[in-house]
Amino acid sequence: MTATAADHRITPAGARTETVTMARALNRALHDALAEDDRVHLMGEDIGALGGVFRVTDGLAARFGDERVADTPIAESGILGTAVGMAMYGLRPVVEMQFDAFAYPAFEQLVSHVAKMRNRTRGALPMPLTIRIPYGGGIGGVEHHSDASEAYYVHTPGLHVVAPGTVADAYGLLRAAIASDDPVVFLEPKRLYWSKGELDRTARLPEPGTAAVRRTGSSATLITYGSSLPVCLEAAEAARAEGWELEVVDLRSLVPFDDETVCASVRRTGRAVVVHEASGFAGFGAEIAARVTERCFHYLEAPVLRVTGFDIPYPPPALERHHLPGVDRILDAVARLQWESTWESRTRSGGSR
Amino acid sequence: MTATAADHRITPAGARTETVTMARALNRALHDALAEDDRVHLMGEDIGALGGVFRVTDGLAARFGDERVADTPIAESGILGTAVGMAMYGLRPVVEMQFDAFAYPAFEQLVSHVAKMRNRTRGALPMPLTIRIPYGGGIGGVEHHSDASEAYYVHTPGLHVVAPGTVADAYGLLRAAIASDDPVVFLEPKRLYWSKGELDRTARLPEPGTAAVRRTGSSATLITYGSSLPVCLEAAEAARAEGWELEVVDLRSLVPFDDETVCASVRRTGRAVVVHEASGFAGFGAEIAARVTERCFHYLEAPVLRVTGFDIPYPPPALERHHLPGVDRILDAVARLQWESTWESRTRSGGSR
Amino acid sequence: MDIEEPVTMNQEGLSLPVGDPVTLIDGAAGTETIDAGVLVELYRRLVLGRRFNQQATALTKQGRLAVYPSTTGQEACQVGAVLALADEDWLFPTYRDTLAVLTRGVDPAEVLTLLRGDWHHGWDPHAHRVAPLATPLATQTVHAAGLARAAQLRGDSLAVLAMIGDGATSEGDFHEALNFAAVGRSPVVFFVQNNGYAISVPIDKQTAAPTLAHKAIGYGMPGVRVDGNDVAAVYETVRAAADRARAGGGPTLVEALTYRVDAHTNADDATRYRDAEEVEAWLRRDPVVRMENHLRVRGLLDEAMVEEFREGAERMAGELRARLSTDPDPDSSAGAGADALSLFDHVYARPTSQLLEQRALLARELAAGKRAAKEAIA
Amino acid sequence: MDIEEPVTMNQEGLSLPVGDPVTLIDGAAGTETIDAGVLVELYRRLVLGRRFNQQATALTKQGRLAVYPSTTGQEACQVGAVLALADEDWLFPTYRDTLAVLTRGVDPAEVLTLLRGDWHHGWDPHAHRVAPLATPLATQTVHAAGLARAAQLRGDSLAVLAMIGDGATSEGDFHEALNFAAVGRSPVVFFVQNNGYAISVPIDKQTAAPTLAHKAIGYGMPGVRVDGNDVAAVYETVRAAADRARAGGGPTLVEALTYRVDAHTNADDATRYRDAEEVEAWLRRDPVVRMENHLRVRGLLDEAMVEEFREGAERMAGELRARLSTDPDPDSSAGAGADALSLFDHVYARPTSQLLEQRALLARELAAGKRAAKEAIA
Ligand SMILES: Cc1ncc(C[n+]2csc(CCOP(=O)(O)OP(=O)(O)O)c2C)c(N)n1
Ligand SMILES: Cc1ncc(C[n+]2csc(CCOP(=O)(O)OP(=O)(O)O)c2C)c(N)n1
Ligand SMILES: [Mg+2]
Ligand SMILES: [Mg+2]
Repeated sequence: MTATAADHRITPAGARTETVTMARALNRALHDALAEDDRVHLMGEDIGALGGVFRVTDGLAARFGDERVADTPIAESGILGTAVGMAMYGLRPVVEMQFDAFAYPAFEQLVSHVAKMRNRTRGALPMPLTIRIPYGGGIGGVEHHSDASEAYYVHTPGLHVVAPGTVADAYGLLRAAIASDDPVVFLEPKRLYWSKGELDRTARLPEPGTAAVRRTGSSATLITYGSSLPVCLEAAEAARAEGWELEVVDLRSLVPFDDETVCASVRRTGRAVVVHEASGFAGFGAEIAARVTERCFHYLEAPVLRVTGFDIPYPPPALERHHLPGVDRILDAVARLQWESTWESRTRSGGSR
Repeated sequence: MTATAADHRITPAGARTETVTMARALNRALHDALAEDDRVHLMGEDIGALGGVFRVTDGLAARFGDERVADTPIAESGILGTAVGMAMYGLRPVVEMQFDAFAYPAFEQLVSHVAKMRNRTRGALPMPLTIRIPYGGGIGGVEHHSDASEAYYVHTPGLHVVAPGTVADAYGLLRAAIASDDPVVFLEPKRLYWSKGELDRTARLPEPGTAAVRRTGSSATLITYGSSLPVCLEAAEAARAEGWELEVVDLRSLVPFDDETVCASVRRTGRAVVVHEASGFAGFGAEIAARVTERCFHYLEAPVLRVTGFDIPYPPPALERHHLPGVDRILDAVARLQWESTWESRTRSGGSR
Repeated sequence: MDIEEPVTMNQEGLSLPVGDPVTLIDGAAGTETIDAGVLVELYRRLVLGRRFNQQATALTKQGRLAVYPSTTGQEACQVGAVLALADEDWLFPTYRDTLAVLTRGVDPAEVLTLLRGDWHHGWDPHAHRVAPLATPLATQTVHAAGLARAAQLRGDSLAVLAMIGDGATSEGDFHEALNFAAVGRSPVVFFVQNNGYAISVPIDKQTAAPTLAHKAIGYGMPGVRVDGNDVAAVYETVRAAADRARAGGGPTLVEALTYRVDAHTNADDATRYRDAEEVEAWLRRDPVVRMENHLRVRGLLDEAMVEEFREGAERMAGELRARLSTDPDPDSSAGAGADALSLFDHVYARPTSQLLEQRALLARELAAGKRAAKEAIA
Repeated sequence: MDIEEPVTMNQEGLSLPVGDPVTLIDGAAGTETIDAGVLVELYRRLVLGRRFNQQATALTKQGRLAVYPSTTGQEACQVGAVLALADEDWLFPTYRDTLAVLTRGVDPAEVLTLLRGDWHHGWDPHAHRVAPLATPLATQTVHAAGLARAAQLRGDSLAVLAMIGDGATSEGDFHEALNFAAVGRSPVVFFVQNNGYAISVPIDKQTAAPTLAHKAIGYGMPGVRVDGNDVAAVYETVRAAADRARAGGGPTLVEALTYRVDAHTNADDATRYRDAEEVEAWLRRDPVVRMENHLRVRGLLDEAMVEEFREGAERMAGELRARLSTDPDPDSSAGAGADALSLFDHVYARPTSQLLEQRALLARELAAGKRAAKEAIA
C-alpha cells in the first residue's frame, strides 16, 4: 500500500521509443501496471473480450485473464462501490466508466466514499483506486457522450484529478495514478485517443501534481489541459502572425494544482487566458482564474480571461464545433487582454516585473 | 405550464405579517403552493405523517392528503426520476432530498435529464420541478449530513439554483421556484431553519435571478448567500469598529447570476470578498471572483478574495466551527484587501471611479 | 440448518409463478384469438421495420447517421409491443428502440434526428405520447413509472410501456422504477428485450437469475416470459399486461427472448465476442420469416399482399433516403438543430443574461466568418 | 391471454422457495443443535446489548452523543448475526448497527466515536474486520460485495456480512450489490433487519413484495426469513449462510423480522406515525426476555448467571459513562478528532500544497486566539 510512483518505473530492458496513439499508450500503461503488480485489477463494461469501446483495454483480458480484467454488469455505482470494497482488501482497482455521463450513477459512491474513506478512517482505509473516464467531445457523439465533467470532481476534496494532453503523459500519468495511494479520477480526452506521439516507457514518470510548460512565450500565458492542449498549441502558433508569443502551460494534474508553475508563467507574461471545453460557469477555469488573480494580481495587465464551452448542454454533433473553444476564439480572447494598457501600467508598477 | 411568478402572487385576504422561523416560512410556501395549484405535488422520504425530519412539511399531508404529499420509498434517483415523468405529464413536483449528501444518488437523473430535458426536446418537455435540498453544516450533524454541494449544481446548465438567506426570501423564493417553468435546485440552509424573521405572504415575490443588497457600505463588498448571509452581516457590523463600511450583497439566486447588482457594488467599493461555507477549491466563489474580476478589473484595488470552507471533507461536529467561515476569518480577509494601495491607485486610475 | 439452493437459470421444472415463454405462431392455431387484420398489420410492420433497419444501416455507412443501433432480429419485439398500445398510452423507449418509435407513428426522419447528429430529439412527445430515446440506461424506466403515477393521480386511465435491454436491468434505476411502480400499483408494462448481450457482455455475466422475469417476484408484480421473435405472442402479452395496467391491476414485467443479429452499432465489431454459429442459429428463428410462414399457413397472406408490403417498405426507405441525403434543414421540425444560434434557445424558458452574452459572442463570430473549433472534427 | 396475479404479501401457501420465518427458541427444543455455551453467550451479549442501548440513550440525553439510533428491540439481530461470524469474516454495518460492531469486539467508546461527533470513525477496520458505519443507505452493501470479491480473487476463504435496513432495500445500490455478488458467486450474507419502518415510513409504502426475502429470487440466490427476535434462529441462519458462502456457495439474502422499539433516533418523535399498541405488541416479543425464558426452560441459565451478566453489563455501562463524560482526548485513538489541525492530515496520503496553506491559516488563527465560526453553533 505504500508503493510510490518511483517504484513503478520500468527497468529499461533495452530502451525503446515508439510512435503510438494515445489509446495505445493507455493500453500499454494498463498492461505494464497489470504485469508489475498483481494487486491491480481492471473492471468495467465491455473491457474484456471487446477491449473497451475505445479499445483501450484491447488484448488485456486475453493476456491477464478475466479475473484481472473483468467485464462487469452495467451498474456504475456497483462497479465503483465494489472497487471500494476491493481497495479495502488491499487491491488496486482500475475502473473504467464507458463515457463521462455514464459515471454519474456512481456519483454518490465517488463523493461520499471514494473521496472520503481515507479521511474518515484517519488513514486506515486508503483508496488506491483509479477511475478512468473518457471525457469531452469533438468526436461526433450523440447526447450524453461528450460531457466534460471535471468541475464536479475537482471540487470534491479527497480526489486527485488528472487529464493528459500528450501521448507520453497518457502513459506516465496513468502509471502514476495506478501507483498512487489516493483515488485518481483519470480523464481521458476522447478527442485525442487517436492522436499520435512518441512513447518511451522507460522514461521517468511525471511527478504527481506538476504542470508542464509546453511552449514558452512572453506575451501571455494560455493555461489549459487535456483535450484543449493541442488547440492551445495551434493558437499559440497562429498568434505569432499577430505578433504575440504565447506561453502554453499544460496543467496535467488539476488536483493537486501546480500553483508554482502556473503563477511563475503568469508573473512573467502579465496576461493569461484559461482554456477548457467544459461549460464556463463555475467550471474549473473559474478556479484557475480566481487563484491566479489572487496570487498574481499586481503582475496582471488584464483580467484573466476564460475561453470555454458555453453554458449549455453539450450540443449535438452538427453543432459541437461552435461550442468547443477553437483557435479563433482563443485569439479573440488574447486580443482582449488590454494590450493598450501595457505602457501605462509598466510605468505604474515598474520594478514588480 | 406557462404560469409565471406573477400568477402566483397572493391576493391579500387581509394583509398579515408574522414572525416565523425559516422552516415555518418554507412550510407556508408549500402550503400556499399546494392550495393554489392542484398540479403541485410533494414527494420525499418522511415528508408525510412525520412532516419531514426538519418539519418543513409539517401538517401538509393531513391537510392535502397523501397523494399530494407523498412518502416515497428510500430511493433518491427513483424520487427524482419519477418526478421527471410526472412533470412530463404536466404536474409540478416538489421533491425533498432529506440531506444534501443524500441527493447524490439522484445525480444522474438531475444532470442527464432534469437539466437537459427542455433543451433536448426544444421546449416540448419543460421540467417545472423544484428540488428542495437542506444544505450546509453548523448543526452538529455527523458525516454526510452537512455537505454544501451547490458547486455541482451551479455548473450544470439547465438548472436554476437558489439559496435563501432570510425568512422572507425562504417563502418568496420557494413560491417563485414552484411557479417556475424551469427546474430549480432550492438549497435550504439547515443552520437557518430555526432563525426567525418577518413574513408577509402578501408581499411581492422576489424577481427570479436578482440579488439583494442587505447592507450598504463604501469600503468593500461582501458577496454571499444562504447560510453565510447572517455571518457576513455580523462581520459587517464588527468591521465598523475597524473603520470599514462593508456592503453585503446577498445573491439569493446563484443561477441565474445577477451580474448587474454584484458588479455595481464592487465598482462602487473597489474591493470584494466572497463568502460561502462550501470548500473553496472550484467552489462557487471561484466563479464569482473570476466573473467579478473580468467585469470590474479596472475598479479593483485588490484581488477578489474568498473566505470559504477548507478543501477537506466536512468535519465532524467537534471541529466544524474551525471549517466554517466565521466573523474573524472574514475580517482577516477584509484586512488583506491592500488598503495601503488605495491612494496610489486612486491617483492612477483617476476618473474611472 | 442448511440454506436451500436457489433456483438457477438452467434448472428444469420451476415451481415459480413464471412459466415457459409464451409462443403463439409456431402452430397453425395459437393466434386465433387475435383479429386477423391485426395479425396482417403486425406482419406489414415487421416488413417495414426490417427495411427501416436496412435503410438506416445504409445511411450510416454513407455517413448520414452518426451512429445506428440496429434492431434487426428484434423487429417482433419492437412492433408487437408497440402495436399492443392504445392511443392514450405512452411509450418510453431506450436508445435502441427506433423501430418501436417508428411503429408508434413517428415520422421516420424525426425518429432518426438524434442518431443523425442533427439535434438531440426529433418528434413532438405529446403528439405521439412517446418520450425521447433514452441514452443513459434504465433512466427512462423511472420516468415511465412517474408518468404512470401522474396519470393515476389525475384519474386518467392509460398504460405506459417502458422498454429496456437485458443489460440495463443491472442498473439501480431499473430496481427503483419497478419498486415505485409496484408500490404505487402504477400502470406500467416493463418490457425487457433480452437479446443475449449488452454490447459484448453475455447475459450470464449480467445476472444469475433463473430468468429476468423472475425479478418481478421481488417487487410483487407478475413476471412473464415471451418468445420475442414471435410478434403475435409479444403483441398478445403486452396487450394483456397493458389492459391489466389500465384497469388498475398495476405493473407487469415482461421478458422477451430475442437476439441482436447485427453488431451493437455500426461502430461495433461483434466477431470479437461471439461466434458466427450463434448468429446462424438465431437467423433460423427470424421473426419476419416466422410470421410470414405462419400467416401463409393460416391463409391470411398471399403473394400480392407480400408484394404490396414490400413495395410500401421500399417507398418508405426511398423517401427516407431522399430526405436524409441532404444536409439538415434548419427550418423543418426534424432539422432545426443545425442553426447554431438555437443552441441557446431552450436551455431555460427564457435565456439568462449570461446566455444572451454568449449568444451574442457566437453571433459576432459567425458574422465575422470566424472558424469554429475544427473544420473537420476527428 | 391473462396476466396471472402476482404472489402478494398476504397470500397463503406460497409455492416459492422462501418459507416461513425460522424460529427456534419458542419450544424447549429447537436449539439443541447449537452448542450450549454458544446459547448462553448469545444471551449474555443480549444483556450487554440492551444495557449498551440504554447507556447510549442516556448519554445522548446528556448531550454526550450528537445522535443515537437505538437498536432496542433489535438486539437479537445485532448479536445473533455477528456472533455467527468467524474471525476471518468481515462485517459491513449500516448506521444503526452499533451493537453489531460492539458484539464484534470493538471498544464501546470507539463504537460511538462517530455518534459522539468527535471524529467520523473510531476503530481500526482491519484489526476487527469491521467497516465503518455507513450513513448513506445501502452503499455499504456494494462495498461488502467488493471485499468478498477481492477475497475470492486472492483465494481467501471468508464470508462477509452486509447489514441493511428494510427501507434501504429500495435504493439502487442494494440491487447492484445483490447482483454483483450473485453473478460473482461472492461470499456475502445480506442481512436485512426488517423492523417495519424506515424512520416514519411503514414497510408497505416501501415495497409490494410478498416478503423482502423474495427479492433473492430475482438475483438467483437463496432467500431466507428468520424471526429476528429469536437470537438462536438468527445465529443459526447466518451461520449456515456464512458457511455456505465460505464454501463457495455464493451469497444469501436473509430477512430478519424485528421491530424498532425506540424512535428512529433521539431526535425523532415516533408518536407522529405509529400507535402505542403496535409497540406494546412487540414488547411482548422482547428478544432478551424470550431468550432468557428459553434458556431457563432448557435449564441452561440460573439466577447466578443472570446476575453475573447483569453485573458485567453494568460494568461496561459504567466504564462507558466515565469515558464519555469528559471531552474527547485528542491523543487517544477514540478521540484524536478534537485536534483542529488534524483536519488536514488524512485528506490525501500527503497533504497538497493547498492544504498546507490552509492548515497554516488555521494554525495562525488558533495561535492568535481568533474566534472560530460560532462559539455556539445552533
Ligand atoms: C448509464 C449508462 N451506462 C453505460 C452506457 C453505455 N451503453 C450503451 S448501450 C450499452 C449496452 C446495453 O445493453 P442492453 O441493455 O442489453 O441493451 P441492448 O444494447 O442489448 O439493446 C451500454 C453499456 C449507457 N448508455 N448508459
Ligand atoms: C442515501 C440516503 N438517503 C436517505 C438517508 C436518510 N435516512 C437515514 S436512516 C433512514 C431510514 C432507514 O430505514 P431502514 O433502512 O429501514 O433502517 P432503520 O432505520 O429502520 O434501521 C433514512 C431515510 C440516508 N442516510 N441515506
Ligand atoms: Mg441486450
Ligand atoms: Mg427499518
